[in-house]
Amino acid sequence: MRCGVVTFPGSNCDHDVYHVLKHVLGQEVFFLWHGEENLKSCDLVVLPGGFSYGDYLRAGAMASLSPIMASVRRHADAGGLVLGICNGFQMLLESQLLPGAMRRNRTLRFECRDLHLRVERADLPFTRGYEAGQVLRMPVAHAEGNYVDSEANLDALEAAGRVVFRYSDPEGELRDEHNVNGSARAIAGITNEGGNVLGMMPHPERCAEEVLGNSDGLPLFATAVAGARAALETQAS
Amino acid sequence: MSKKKETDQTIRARITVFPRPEILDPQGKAIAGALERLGFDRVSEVRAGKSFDVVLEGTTAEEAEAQLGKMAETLLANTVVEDYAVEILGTATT
Amino acid sequence: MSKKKETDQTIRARITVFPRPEILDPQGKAIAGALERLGFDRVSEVRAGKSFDVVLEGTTAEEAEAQLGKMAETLLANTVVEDYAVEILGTATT
Amino acid sequence: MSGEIKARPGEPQVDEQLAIDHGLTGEEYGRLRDLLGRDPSYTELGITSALWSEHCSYKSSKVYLQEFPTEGPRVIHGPGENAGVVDIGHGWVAAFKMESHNHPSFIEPYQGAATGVGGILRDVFTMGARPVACMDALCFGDIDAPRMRYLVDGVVRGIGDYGNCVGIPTIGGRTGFHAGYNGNILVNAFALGLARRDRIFTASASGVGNPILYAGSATGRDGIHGATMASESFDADSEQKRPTVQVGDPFTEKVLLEACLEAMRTGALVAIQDMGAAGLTSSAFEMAGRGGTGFRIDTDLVPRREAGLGPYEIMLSESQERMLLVAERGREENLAKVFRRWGLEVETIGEVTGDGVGRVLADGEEAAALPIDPLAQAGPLYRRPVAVPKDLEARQKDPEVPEPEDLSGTLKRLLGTPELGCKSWIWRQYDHTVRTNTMIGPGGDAAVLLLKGTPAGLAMTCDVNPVYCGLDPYSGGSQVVAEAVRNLACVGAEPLGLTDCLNFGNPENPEISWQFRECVQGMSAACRALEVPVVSGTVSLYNETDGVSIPPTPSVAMVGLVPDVSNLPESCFQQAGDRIVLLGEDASDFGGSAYLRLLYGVEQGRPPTVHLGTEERLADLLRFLAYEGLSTTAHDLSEGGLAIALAEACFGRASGHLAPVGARVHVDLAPRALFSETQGRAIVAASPENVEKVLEEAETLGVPAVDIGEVGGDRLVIGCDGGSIDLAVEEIHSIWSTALPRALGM
Ligand SMILES: Nc1ncnc2c1ncn2[C@@H]1O[C@H](COP(=O)(O)OP(=O)(O)O)[C@@H](O)[C@H]1O
Ligand SMILES: [Mg+2]
Repeated sequence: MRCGVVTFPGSNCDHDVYHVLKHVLGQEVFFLWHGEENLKSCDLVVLPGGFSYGDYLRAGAMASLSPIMASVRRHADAGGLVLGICNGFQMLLESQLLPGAMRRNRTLRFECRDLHLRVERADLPFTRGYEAGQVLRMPVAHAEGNYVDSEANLDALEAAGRVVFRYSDPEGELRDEHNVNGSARAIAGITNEGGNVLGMMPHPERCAEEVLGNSDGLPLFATAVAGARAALETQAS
Repeated sequence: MSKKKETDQTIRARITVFPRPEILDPQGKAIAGALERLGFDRVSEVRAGKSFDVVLEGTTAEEAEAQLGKMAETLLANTVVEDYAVEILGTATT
Repeated sequence: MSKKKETDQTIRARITVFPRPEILDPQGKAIAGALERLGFDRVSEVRAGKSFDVVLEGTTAEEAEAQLGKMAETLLANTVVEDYAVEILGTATT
Repeated sequence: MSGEIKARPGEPQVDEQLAIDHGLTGEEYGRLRDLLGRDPSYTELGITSALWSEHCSYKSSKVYLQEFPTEGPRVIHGPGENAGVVDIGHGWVAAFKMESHNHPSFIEPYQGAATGVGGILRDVFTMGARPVACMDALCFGDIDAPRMRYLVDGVVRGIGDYGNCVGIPTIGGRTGFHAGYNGNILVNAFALGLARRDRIFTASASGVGNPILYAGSATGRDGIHGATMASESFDADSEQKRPTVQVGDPFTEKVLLEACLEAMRTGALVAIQDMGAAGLTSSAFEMAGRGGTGFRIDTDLVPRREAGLGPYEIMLSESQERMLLVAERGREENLAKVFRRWGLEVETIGEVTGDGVGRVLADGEEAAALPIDPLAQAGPLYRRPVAVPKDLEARQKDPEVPEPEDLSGTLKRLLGTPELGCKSWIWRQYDHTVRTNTMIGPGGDAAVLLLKGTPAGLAMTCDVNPVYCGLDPYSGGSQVVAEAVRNLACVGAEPLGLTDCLNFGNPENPEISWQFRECVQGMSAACRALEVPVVSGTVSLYNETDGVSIPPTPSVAMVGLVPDVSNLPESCFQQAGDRIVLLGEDASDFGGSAYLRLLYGVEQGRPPTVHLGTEERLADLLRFLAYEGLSTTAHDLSEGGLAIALAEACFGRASGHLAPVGARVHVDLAPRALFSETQGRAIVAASPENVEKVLEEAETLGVPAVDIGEVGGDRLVIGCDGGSIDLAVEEIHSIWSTALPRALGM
């Protein structure tokens, strides 16, 4: 199926995602250019990690105003799959495709390490390959992953079951010291009402090959690919 | 777009952006702690924000105010968690 | 150190920190570019700085000014590349 | 060549005094005048002082650097290009180099370190190689010295923020603390890039009439005279002399990197070089020098950040993120398009000429006209007087080596020092997993990058022991090369080449020149014996504050090839039940040891002798065990000796998923010998089935080997003659992993 990876000035995980989709999963993958509106009729659009425009203002802020984001929004509204990883998640927040915002990590430092994630929703196009409550190990690498929103909005988010991943200990318990960046309610990833837009800080593309010692991230892409095909078929019929 | 001059005024303005009071401010908290450790024992709170000094050319104070507000709304502030204020620092006619 | 109250005044102040004029300001440069792309065609320059709102308690405006200057020198500003300004926003007696 | 050049309004009178203020000697100024047959212009003086500075001309070090072996079957470009290039097989080459940014980092640690990373990345992608890895060698003073915590924090943030933003993983490095750096820290940055063998670019300006393009950030006053400054000592008024601090713009670097690599694919690019030290001056003169051509550059066409910059400032500015390109005549637009698409400024500022003269124009008039090759030829070259340090004999006297009263306590104290503690506080601030090639990140003996699409991997390590080098620069120089080879061998890597950054004090002091000569000779001997060519490097002299020089610090970054990554040994124990084998024999070496320095404050004696034959046999064995998949763990013995190595091996892998595990061993050694630093040793672990084979192989290769115990449990137990260590792994692991942040108070 057709997958698109958007390259913004300063994206630096675009090639990593491309590699997983193309060489590990054998999909048709295209790079999409921030300055154009053309999604090359991709079924899955990935906003990759990196430092778009250096993240010189707020992470993802300038990129969220790129021409391509209008198309991404239309794609999302039409039920198309959108995956925002790290900087891509920050863009989804800045463009308000997802609620809330990111502040600097409570350590006020860039944090690059493996963290554990508890899967809260295993029924989404991106997470069907996991079990609810399953614990994954995934690398994080960011300085602004401290998710915030008003208590009311957070409650609404929880009530709607839109929290997809939480930072946990290896057993799946929510313990503060495992919530390195200090995210509200240990939130590591959330989705939209439709469940077709996923934003997450950890990097599934960095743990999608056994040769790197960890493939916990692979099912996410594998099912997204399958899911997108399904969506495509329902649209066709 | 071209810089067609309507007026010959140059306007200097400052946009200040702060996290909303109800939003936690890890940076401000850390700074308050550091100041306390340095012996600044009168400090009871610190909030960390951003300032942007903007120079506009060929415009009027009124037009500028409007423009600066839009800049803050669309780019400089994330109104989900931040408040902003616009202040004209000076007007010069060249 | 303990917060022994000398006065019952609460002072709100703002410390603003900007890169020195001759120092490259990549942030300001990037923001100016973004504003231009958004059609704000009157913008000729942007400098990006930081603001810190500090609340001091049990002190006087004079003492506060001095303290705030020290805070900027020792922690909030990197005087090798940045200038700072201190401004008292308000004084309240509780 | 043109005659007298008119002085421009406002320019100072050019005379010998002004030349001396520029860091030239009176004699050097005389050479320049003889060469030109006239007085130089202000701009010419500025340019020449930069080109003839120690930093650009290597005038004090060249005579010794010639001793390095620089050739090898895999070497494609040795020293002289922007980075060394070696063939790594499968149609790929690796380009790598290390650079120093010591002085700027001491003045402004964040920007100094950040721009150091930026510079080394440009050196690599200038060659057409996409950077895929960084390392950093850092030498700080006593943590309690003035400004030191601030310097550590700033340097680490600077390196992290820059490399992270550009998206290059920082997968290794080396960090030391020593009072000798209190007034002059060292920041050495390494970068490695990959390119297809047939896609390497060099920086030789050819083709008379070809246009010269300028791409990247606009020029400001940043770092004017950085090169001359890097060639002077620090003193009270360097603060005053300080040029505008260079500020790094990693975002611009990232788009510049992408634009340059894309531009190279257009086929319209003839040559390209970044504007590093001495900015436009060195890039223009070096490119024309290599091409045997000349150039004409009109400074009025150079993009500027501020008004009032004359040709002098424009030629000497060290503003960052700028590249100089030579395009194929008529095709410059193809190149310009690429840079504009990436949102970068690009201008044609001149052209390649055939007269061998570097001409700089301003306001339509010549501001400089210097004969490029003759100027390089006339450049000074010194064989500085050398002298054995007066206090050397005293410092080399055999030290008292007390037996530890409390063995377990001794190990705990050592593990709790910032010197021997875990460095994860640093490398967790560096993105070391981006680009998804990192098989072994920071924390082991050598980092390993997967070469996607091949079975092979690239290993790299960063080493230096300034204490050894201070006590005996020759054997210290050999030791650093030997340790790097050992670190590579632990992961089964064959060395491909090394790059170095030779950080020393003031070469005009004969004792420093002696250190330099000895160090280089020791390194060369080891490089020859262990067959490691030196493919690039930097010399940083005048690392001196108020007359006090730093310890001799020849930082080395070595790169090796792992033919097959399918069974990489780890530097930590993996499998309970594995047998632990000690390779090599102790000779009770305590000269310059961590044991004496960190516990007793004694820095005395002869550092461990390096037996190159022993090192070679050990490396061969370690590689063989790795290839054959016989060893699950391989970790060499370095600072702190056997006890520290065993403890480290119990701590799992912080940058991965391997959990801590205990071990129980016994050695027939005196208690203090657990901390001896005899070289040529390592520990390996192997499954019970394989341990016999391991011992046999060691026997055949002539490496002493003893089965000293087994992996397992949750305690580290080390028995020796007349004492034992018995500690909970959890306890010492937490002491070790919190040592650095605790010392920093962070
Ligand atoms: N400044 C740094 N940046 C990145 N990694 C570092 C740094 N300092 C130390 N490390 C890592 O910490 C580990 C221990 O360093 P070191 O004790 O020098 O290893 P060795 O003794 O094997 O040379 C190594 O894996 C090294 O890469
Ligand atoms: Mg080692």
